[in-house]
Amino acid sequence: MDLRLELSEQGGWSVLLVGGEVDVATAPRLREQLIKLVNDQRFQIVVDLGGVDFIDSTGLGVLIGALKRVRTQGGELALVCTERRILKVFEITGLDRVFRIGGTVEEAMAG
Amino acid sequence: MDLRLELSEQGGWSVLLVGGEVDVATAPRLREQLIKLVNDQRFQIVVDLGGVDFIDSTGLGVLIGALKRVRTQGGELALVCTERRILKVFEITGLDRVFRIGGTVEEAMAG
Amino acid sequence: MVVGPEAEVEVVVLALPPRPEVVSVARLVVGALAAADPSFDDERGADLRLAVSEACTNAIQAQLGRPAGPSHDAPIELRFEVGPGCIELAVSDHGGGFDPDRLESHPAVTDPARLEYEGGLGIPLIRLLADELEFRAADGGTTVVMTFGPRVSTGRVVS
Amino acid sequence: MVVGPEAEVEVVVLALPPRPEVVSVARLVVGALAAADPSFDDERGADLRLAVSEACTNAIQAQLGRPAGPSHDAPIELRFEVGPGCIELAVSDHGGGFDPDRLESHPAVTDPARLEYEGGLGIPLIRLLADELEFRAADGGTTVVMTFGPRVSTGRVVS
Ligand SMILES: Nc1ncnc2c1ncn2[C@@H]1O[C@H](COP(=O)(O)OP(=O)(O)O)[C@@H](O)[C@H]1O
Ligand SMILES: Nc1ncnc2c1ncn2[C@@H]1O[C@H](COP(=O)(O)OP(=O)(O)O)[C@@H](O)[C@H]1O
Repeated sequence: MDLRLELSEQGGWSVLLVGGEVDVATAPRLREQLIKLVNDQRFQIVVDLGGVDFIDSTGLGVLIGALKRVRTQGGELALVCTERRILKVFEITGLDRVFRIGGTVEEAMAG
Repeated sequence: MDLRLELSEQGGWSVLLVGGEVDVATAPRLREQLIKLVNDQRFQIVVDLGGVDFIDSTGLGVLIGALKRVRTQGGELALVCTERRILKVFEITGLDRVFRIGGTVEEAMAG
Repeated sequence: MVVGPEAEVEVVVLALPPRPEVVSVARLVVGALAAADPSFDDERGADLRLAVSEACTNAIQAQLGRPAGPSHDAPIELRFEVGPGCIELAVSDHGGGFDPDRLESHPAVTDPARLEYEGGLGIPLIRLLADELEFRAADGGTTVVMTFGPRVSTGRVVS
Repeated sequence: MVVGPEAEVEVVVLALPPRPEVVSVARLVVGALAAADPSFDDERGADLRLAVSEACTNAIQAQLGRPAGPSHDAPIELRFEVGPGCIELAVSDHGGGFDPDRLESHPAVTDPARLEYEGGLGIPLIRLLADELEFRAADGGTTVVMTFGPRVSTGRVVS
């Protein structure tokens, strides 16, 4: 379905802008992209959820897996999220205490 | 469902701005509003379809009925429509030759 | 959707109560199915939404015109067969049936006398939008079967 | 919708092929049904879309995990009962069933060891979002029945 991924570099971080819906149909593409970054030795990653209209547990699982991979390498995976509906999913699962979540890419990188 | 109606006056014409979807569920509200105008002796009507995302034959039927009513009174009912997808429905039914269709309210009134 | 590597024809079935308010749900579903097949562009998706809207409206109106009872209240059923580059759509009702070859004929739209009739545009629109159209008498009602390829031949108009 | 003057409870049924790509169609339908009932606000509509997404994902994954054959390919069925101020949603699969009381328990999300598990968040989310939840073993599979009122009690979090 509808998932958009846009990769850029900013201050030594890889910034992955995600748009559309992250569910069981689209999460594999997100997972692949994040695994590719780690394989390319990119361990400082911002996932910008700015364009995401919907995320469910399959999408959360992909982010958890990616966090695990970069942390193993001493890196970090931070999120950008401002949309209340998406933030709510992180809050009710408690994952807002696991991921660093900023309102902008700069905030996310600053930690 | 989702139908928005906004009535205003412009140069002696009643301008009805329509938004949302015009189908069997919502057309009755549009019909009522148009009948009310005629009952109020408003025989110069512009129906601005600017906010319409969808219209089907039920919606077209309501417009045909209203055209009939104002013409009977020597009045006119003109349409504003620029959205290609909505125009297409008028074109394939031949109703683009029955209704005066302008790109703006001014064009529709000017005839 | 439904047009993955392993996909042949996928079937989606939707049963709706015979109420005007649910026709928009039928449009949403057919719109999503068309959008998921890259061979259907936005315009063709709009054709499908219009055709399903017309067929459901007729089905619902036929049932609501019947006396209270099962054939008034029974769900109308939509069956979508989605294959690569083709969507077949069947709408079934319990509205008592009709003879599609004996529809009232109306004056041409440009004839002022046509303004007497608010109705009668639904089936002509379906005929125009679908590549194939069949009405099957079935079970105290009608099944309208419409087939859509990616593009309607251009230049057709309702006659 | 469905909450007209004469409306009691309306039933909408949707049968989908067990493919990840159709979960979005299920979300669309439940979103439209919720949006049509004024007692459900946007946020509650989002809850419903999330819950249906989780339930369909589980149903589809259970079936796709089975060997080729009817229980692999059979449609999953969604049944929406929409009444004033209440939506009951049942998702049925042929995925072989499971015991919801014996799910693997994971460390708390804040425990670094939790990062070993990408899964296990779906059912906790459904529990949180639905006002009532029941798993019924049925017919070589599972029917998950979720009931939603207009608002979930606030302040709940997945434990
Ligand atoms: N599914 C149906 N069951 C019974 N009668 C139908 C059905 N579909 C169409 N009809 C009949 O055919 C007529 C023409 O249909 P249509 O062209 O869609 O125009 P309209 O519905 O506006 O009258 C209807 O008025 C109705 O009498
Ligand atoms: N409908 C179902 N049929 C069979 N097993 C199921 C079903 N729903 C859930 N399960 C089982 O319960 C487990 C936990 O489900 P869930 O909390 O949604 O997390 P996840 O699906 O990510 O593992 C699943 O891994 C699966 O083994």
